[in-house]
Amino acid sequence: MLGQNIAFGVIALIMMMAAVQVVTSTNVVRAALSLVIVLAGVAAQYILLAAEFTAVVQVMVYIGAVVVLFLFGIMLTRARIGHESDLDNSNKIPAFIVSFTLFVLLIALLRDAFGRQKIHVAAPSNTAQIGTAIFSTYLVPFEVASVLLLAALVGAIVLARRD
Amino acid sequence: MVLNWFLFLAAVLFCTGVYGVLARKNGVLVLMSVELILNAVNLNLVAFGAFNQTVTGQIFALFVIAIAAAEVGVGLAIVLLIYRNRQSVDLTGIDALKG
Amino acid sequence: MLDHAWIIPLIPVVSFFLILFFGKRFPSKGASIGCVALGICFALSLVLGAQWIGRDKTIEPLHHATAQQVRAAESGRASSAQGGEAGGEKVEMKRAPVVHETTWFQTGGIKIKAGVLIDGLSVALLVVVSTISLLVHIFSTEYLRDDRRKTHYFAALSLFTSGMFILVTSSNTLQMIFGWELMGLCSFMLIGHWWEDKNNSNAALKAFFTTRTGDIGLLVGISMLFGLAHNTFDIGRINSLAMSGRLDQGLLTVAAAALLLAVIGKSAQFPLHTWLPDAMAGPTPVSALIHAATMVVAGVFLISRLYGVFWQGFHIGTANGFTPVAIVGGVTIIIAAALAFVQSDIKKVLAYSTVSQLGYMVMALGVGGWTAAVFHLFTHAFFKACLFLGAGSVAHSGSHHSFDMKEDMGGLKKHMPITYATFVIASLALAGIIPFAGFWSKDEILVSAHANGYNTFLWVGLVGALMTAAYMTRCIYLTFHGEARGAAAHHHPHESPLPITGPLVFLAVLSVVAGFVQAPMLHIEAFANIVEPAYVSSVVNHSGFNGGLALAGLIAAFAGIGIAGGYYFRNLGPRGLTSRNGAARAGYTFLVNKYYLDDIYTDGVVGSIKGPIARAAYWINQNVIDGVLNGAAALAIMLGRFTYDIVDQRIVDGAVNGLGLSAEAGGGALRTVQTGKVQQYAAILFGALIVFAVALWRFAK
Amino acid sequence: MNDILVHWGLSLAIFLPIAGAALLLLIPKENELFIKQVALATTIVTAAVGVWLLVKFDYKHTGRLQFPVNKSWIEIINSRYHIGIDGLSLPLLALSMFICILCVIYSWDHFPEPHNPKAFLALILLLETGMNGTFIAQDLILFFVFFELVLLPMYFMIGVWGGVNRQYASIKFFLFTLFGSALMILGFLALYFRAGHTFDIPTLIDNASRMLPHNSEVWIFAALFMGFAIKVPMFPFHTWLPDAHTEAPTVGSVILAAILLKLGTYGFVRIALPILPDAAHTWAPWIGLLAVIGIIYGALGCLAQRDLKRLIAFSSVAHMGFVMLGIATLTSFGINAAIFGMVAHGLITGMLFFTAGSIGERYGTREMSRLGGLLIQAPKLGWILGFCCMASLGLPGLAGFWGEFPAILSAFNPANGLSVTTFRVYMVVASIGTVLAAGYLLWMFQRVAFGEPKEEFAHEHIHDVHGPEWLAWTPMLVLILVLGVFPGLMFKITDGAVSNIAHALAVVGR
Amino acid sequence: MLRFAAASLAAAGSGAFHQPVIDYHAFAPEIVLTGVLMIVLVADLIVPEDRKVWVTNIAGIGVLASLIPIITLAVSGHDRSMFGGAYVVDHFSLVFKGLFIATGYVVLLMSTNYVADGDYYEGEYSFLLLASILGMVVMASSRDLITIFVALEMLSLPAYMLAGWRKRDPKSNEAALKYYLLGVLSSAVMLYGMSLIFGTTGTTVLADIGSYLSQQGGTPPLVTVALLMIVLGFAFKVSAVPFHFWAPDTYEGAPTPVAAFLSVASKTAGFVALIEILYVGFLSNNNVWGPLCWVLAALSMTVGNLIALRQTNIVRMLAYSSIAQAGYILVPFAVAGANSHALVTAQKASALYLLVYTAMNLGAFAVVIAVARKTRSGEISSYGGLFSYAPGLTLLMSAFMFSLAGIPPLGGWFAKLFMFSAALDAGTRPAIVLAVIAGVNSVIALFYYASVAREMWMSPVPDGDVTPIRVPPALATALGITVLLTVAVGVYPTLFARMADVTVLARL
Repeated sequence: MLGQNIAFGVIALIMMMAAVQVVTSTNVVRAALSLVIVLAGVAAQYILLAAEFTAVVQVMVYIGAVVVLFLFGIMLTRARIGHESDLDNSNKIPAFIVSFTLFVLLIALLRDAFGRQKIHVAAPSNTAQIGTAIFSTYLVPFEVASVLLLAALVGAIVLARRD
Repeated sequence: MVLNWFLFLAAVLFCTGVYGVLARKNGVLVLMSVELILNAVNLNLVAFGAFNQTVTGQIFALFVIAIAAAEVGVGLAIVLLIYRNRQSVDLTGIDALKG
Repeated sequence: MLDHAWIIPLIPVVSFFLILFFGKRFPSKGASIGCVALGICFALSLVLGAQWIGRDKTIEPLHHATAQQVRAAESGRASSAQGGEAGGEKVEMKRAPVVHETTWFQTGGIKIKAGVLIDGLSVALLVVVSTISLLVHIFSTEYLRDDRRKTHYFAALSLFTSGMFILVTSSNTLQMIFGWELMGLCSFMLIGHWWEDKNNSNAALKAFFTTRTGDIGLLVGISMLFGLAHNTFDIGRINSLAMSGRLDQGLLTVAAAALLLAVIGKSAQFPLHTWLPDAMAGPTPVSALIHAATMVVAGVFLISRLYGVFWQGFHIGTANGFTPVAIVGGVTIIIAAALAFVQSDIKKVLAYSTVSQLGYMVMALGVGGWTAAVFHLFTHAFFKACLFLGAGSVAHSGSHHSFDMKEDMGGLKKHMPITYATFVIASLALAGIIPFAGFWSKDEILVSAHANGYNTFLWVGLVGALMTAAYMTRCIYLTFHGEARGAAAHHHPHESPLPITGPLVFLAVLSVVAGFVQAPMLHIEAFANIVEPAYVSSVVNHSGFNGGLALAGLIAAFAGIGIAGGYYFRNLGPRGLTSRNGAARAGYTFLVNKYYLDDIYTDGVVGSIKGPIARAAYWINQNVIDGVLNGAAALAIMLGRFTYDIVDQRIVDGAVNGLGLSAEAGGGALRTVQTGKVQQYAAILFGALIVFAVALWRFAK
Repeated sequence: MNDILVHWGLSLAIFLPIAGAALLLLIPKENELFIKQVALATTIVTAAVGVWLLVKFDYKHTGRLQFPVNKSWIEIINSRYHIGIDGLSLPLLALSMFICILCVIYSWDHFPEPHNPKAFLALILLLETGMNGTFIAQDLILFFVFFELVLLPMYFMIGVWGGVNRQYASIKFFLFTLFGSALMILGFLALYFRAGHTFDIPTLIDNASRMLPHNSEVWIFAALFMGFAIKVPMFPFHTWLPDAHTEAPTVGSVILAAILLKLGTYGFVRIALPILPDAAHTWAPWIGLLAVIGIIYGALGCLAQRDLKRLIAFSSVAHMGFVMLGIATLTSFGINAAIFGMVAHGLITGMLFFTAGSIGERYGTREMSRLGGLLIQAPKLGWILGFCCMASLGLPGLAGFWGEFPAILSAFNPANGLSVTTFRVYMVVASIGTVLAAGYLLWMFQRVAFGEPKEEFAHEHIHDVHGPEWLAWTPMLVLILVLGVFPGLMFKITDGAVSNIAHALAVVGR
Repeated sequence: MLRFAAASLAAAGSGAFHQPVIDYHAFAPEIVLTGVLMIVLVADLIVPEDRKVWVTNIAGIGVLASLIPIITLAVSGHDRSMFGGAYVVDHFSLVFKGLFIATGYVVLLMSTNYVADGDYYEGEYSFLLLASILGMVVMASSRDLITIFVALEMLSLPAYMLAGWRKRDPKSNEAALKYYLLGVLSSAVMLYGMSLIFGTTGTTVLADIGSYLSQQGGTPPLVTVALLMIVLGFAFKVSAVPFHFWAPDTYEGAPTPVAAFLSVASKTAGFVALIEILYVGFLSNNNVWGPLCWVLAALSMTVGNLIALRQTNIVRMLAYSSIAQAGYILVPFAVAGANSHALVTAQKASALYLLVYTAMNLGAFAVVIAVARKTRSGEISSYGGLFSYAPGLTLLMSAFMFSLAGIPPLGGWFAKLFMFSAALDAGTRPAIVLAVIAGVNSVIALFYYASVAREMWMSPVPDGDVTPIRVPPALATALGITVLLTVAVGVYPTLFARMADVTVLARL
């Protein structure tokens, strides 16, 4: 248990630093790479929570696809790879106030609600359960999600293509 | 493990994402911040799933992951569209519609 | 005829419509229709009168006695002796009034009736009105022969007459309002007959508006009586209830006061009298009609008709020398008479004279002299009509349509002998010289005042008589004597034709004989006998002849003539009055011989009346009282403008528009939040989330 | 045939005009004469139905609903197509049908700019549907629908065919009335939920006062009051009226004055008083107060006017004050007077607007300072104006008197439970109002009709009353006179129905 | 009847995979719609460039075809609950599915010429529109947080893209960006809220959430905020103040038919989700969402109307109007908690308002499209004198405007009446205050609705060009349908009232 706790602490620390880097970095690419770290950290946390399948999907979809998309986006919009001073707008202070207040609020709520309740991680390998549930109980959202992806595909192409 | 550790971590990610969305002016960076928020949600879901001893949390997270990918795709398409017409992805300059 | 009296008011109504719709097709432009209609009315009225006189006397004037008993019983001081006394008195039987009613309409479960009430009062008035109206009609055929709106004129004249007929025959107060207002309308139309001139239309407006102001009282008073008398308009019931003393005394007094206001307006009593002289703007026959028989006497009629209300409301029977009604009448007598001195317009002299005479009637009613008042109304109608028609005759044939005695008349005596003679007779009647009609009625008033303990008003009456005689003398002098001036000198004055002189003569005769129907001196009390209704007889007492008072009245009249005659005599030098006018000289000599009045006295009294006092009164009249009226009108308009411009447009409407504007401004302010910057929107989104979260969190706790 | 009419006569009265309007829309614009003929025919046929109803009406039982139809309409809220007439609605229904014919006739030759008879007549017909329906409806929702239905056509009539400030006036009219009806519908709904889940007026009259606590009644009454008072309009909600009247085309003014204003007072009598008698007693002194303020205020407003039509418009405020005073007394006498006052005001002020419209059209101005000598240039028109002025100032013998005097009369003895002193003060104030009425009307008449024509118009030929005008006006003039002399004609019809209301009110008063 | 989801999942997990029994009849509308979707996509590839209208026509016919199973389902009558209560086909869902499909059809009609004339991608347009409608149709049956989330994204994502469909117009880009970004954010917030709810209750099925929370009694702060976050997600969708900022900008920038679609279908879908979530899942937490909806309703009505007063662009004005209308629709939510009776009335009122609102608002947009074909302008002033050269359109527009304003006898009045009736049925003080606010607001609203009418009827033609407007048949059909419904409902409200009657979800 202790190992898990230490692992959580270390990963969480890295994730937080990386996350801050994502939103403050003056370099677009560095921000994207920091995002990769956060996403990977999330995947690691999934493993800690015995959700390996989700962790794998996280790595494949996010790091494998989404971040690549971002990098493409960065290139296509010709952002300078190097230092860029004006990535932030003039709302930094209000933005900080809002997000910090939100943070305080959430922490207070969560403390109030869950206190020090523990997670008892069940035996790993519930992938079969997930598969069964998706194809029975969550059949409809699954099918719909497939159409959604198709629609997003078609639409994104139409929008993004040059005519 | 204490549930709230995960939840607090998620809250940090969430609020960082919110800050990013509000404070960044590059469209792509804003989208990245959105991803932070969505990952916070996912972390929440998986943690709660483990807490409640059910896979529903994971399933929910999987749907979110899938759809978030589609969303990002669409978002980037729109950002590209804007870039094409304006030669810039600076969101602060986009205020032709107002009032 | 007694049972079908409703025909009489109907005839002129029919005639009105006939003239209005078909009058233009007649060669006379409808005048003949009017004359015929009024002729019929006249005849029917006479028949009615005869039938009334022939009617059996069947009821006792016991109402009051009974009422007293009731009151006594109620107050716990029942006395059989008193009751016996009252019952034991030898009572003169009276004719029962003839009432025919039909349900007019029903509302709120209350049946409202319409009908005619024929009693001595209405018969007397019907006779007077139809007589005068007929004569005025005839007179008008000549006087307005070539008028461009002759048809309208005669139609209005008919309607006017019907209004008075309706008023005097009404069995209920509601119907009275009809007649009352109908006359108001017609007076408006007739006074403003020559409306091309703004002065005339102003006068018409003023007449209508002033009387209408009084009508506040009428509406309020009649409404109150309706309520007090348990939802009835019935005059008989109202009177008997009022007399019985079972009505709330306070409210009854208020109601009577309200009605008095109506009377003041309609009968041109002080201080609402100013419209009447202005009303001279109308054609002269109309003035005759208004002043003699209709319109202005309506107020007097109202009091006499609802005498129970006034009697009880103002405690006329028990007041100690003053009642509001009498005060109003008394003040009016003096004020108006003084004003008559300084007029140079002959019609205005007569107008003020009318006001003054109406004051007599009102005063008489106020002092408990019901019969005297009605009697004076009766006689006054004849001689005043005669005077007005005479003035009309003068203007028509003598002064080329001018009424200015000082500028356009004088010396007309020789040109217009008939007019002159009738005018003098009527003047003597007005002045109250025995045996002319005015003497008898004025004497009756003085007697009543004296007998009922209203001595102040006795003196008022006497002073009034003096002044009346004086201003009439002046009027006659200026009109018919002296040198011809202005139009009278340049326009070949001549005597008027028959349609004018005929009525004059007829009226002059009546001015002589009409007084004899009620001459206590000769033990004739026919008028009281015939006219006085039972409910009045029960409260009013007749004190018979009083030689002293009669003498005093005569002295006053002669004094007036003498002073005025002397004054004009003196101012006119050797060719003065005395050499031409026997009456004036006699009066003057009489005065001189009797009292050895010297120049100072003459100058002092007459001069002060004619001079400063009258002028001052006139100034006050024109500038203060009339000024108040005009000022009230101006004030109303100013108030209207203020209300409209400031209150309505700025405040009330402004508030509304302001709300609209502030809504738009609010919209404008809110718009500024919509900056178009997506990240600001997002910030607001999260900000709102936080605010709501905190609020709800606290709220949920 | 008879049976059909008994059942559907009233529905015909409502829907014939709208059918006619639909027909008009199908006729091509160019075919003007045909359009006018169809419109006239529609109003006449509708009025024929009305005449038939008048003939068949059982005058012995005027308090009872006659020709009732009660069909399902909106089940979900238990609102029904319940119509019927009694003595209360009959005169107003007849007036509405009657005025509509006259309006069509009057506009025959002079449609105001921008012409377009097709749309104009269609709007008149649409208005007629709304007005007839309002007087017939026995269900609150149905009533509300018709009550609101008149808004649109009138809005367009003022806005399209009106004067210079027409846009402002029309929107003001619309907004004001809508504000009132928004609150009114809230009141209706509150009645529905608090008093037995029904919108049926007769049922509510029977039940509502039993089921509602006093406090609720008072609030609901307040909501209804706003709706009706704005329509009446009572001071201080009147400011839309002068603008609307001044800017509206003649026919619009006539309909507005003659019928639309009556919807408000009718609402009071039909709905507010009998359903909420308790609250009516609480509110009556305030209504009375606003009424007498309106009387004086309207009169003062008139005195300040320079425009003929605006003056007449303000006089409406005063006259409706008398009507409301009659209603506020809560006595059968007063309410009867109020209904008479409504009809009388409809005829008289309608006529005044007609004449004012004709004068304005002939001279091209309604500015009183520029007018004058009408009696010389167009004597008939002038005398008609004079006649109407006289009627309007409440001259006995003409219809106006019976709206005013009985209202004053009834204020002396208001219903049990009302402050006698208060109402007696109102009585006196209202009487003063009659004098002011004489003042402004005669003053107006003097300036317009008396004197010599002003220089600018002295040499113009002013056409006297012409054919369509005679046709349109004669019936109204005759009615003004006939009703003035024989008020029983009206009182006979209304008395039965009113006594029902008064009875309901009296029960509370005790 | 509803089993506890976790238990069923545990059962499923223990054994081998059993193929679920699927009621194909119940899914028929979705299946048909999906089929049409595919056909359209394929047809777009086949049909030559100059015949692209055919694709739209196919889409239209297909949409109508999907109405058939809805009718058969409605006739068959009984409710069908599937997947442990996660997906339900009942009258509520059928009514709204029908509404969505009908809306889709009308929007397609409105788009036909707009898209063709504007030289935009036609096939893909229809495809995305249908995809969005599919999401809505699914939404109407969803009773599970996951399904609701997926349906929401299904209907939103295509809409984001459609908003930017006029690719070359920066305004359209901007519209899409704003809509997208705020949409994604609010759905993320909503997801966060959902995750908290899932964490607290351990389930995503609404019925189970409901029973769990009602057993708890009271609302813990976390649930309160989670609920707030979920409501926020949909408040954004229905453009309730203060989550409305996207709406005016997006409506103005987006292609007009898309704006119509957003203002009607997308909004309705948001409300449908709100009804499902609030009345099924969080009924016992009414003390939280009642006041929340009260504030949202009051704000939306007031702010929407006030800002609308100052608009000069017709679409923008309609956007603010739709914000205000959302406020009216929220009124029943705010007052539903007063008593069991009010609860029922409130649901009916919301449903009815949505039905009527759809018809009249679509109609208004259809007229805007028709007029813009000639004037090429969205300014309200360009409507000046419309009456003189396009009386028919003027009449229609007036009908829609006054219906939106709630003037009888047009449909809008009945919807408003019902909204008021919900408030008064509740009868509590806040409810009545809200009703009065709504009343005052409907007067303010009249001002700008009437000012459009005023422009059309009373103002002169701005450029003097009075050539009549030719309305293409598709658009005319759209106008016909909408005006017919608008008027018919006003005159005979029972027509829609019956439908609203059966949409009550919370059975007590």
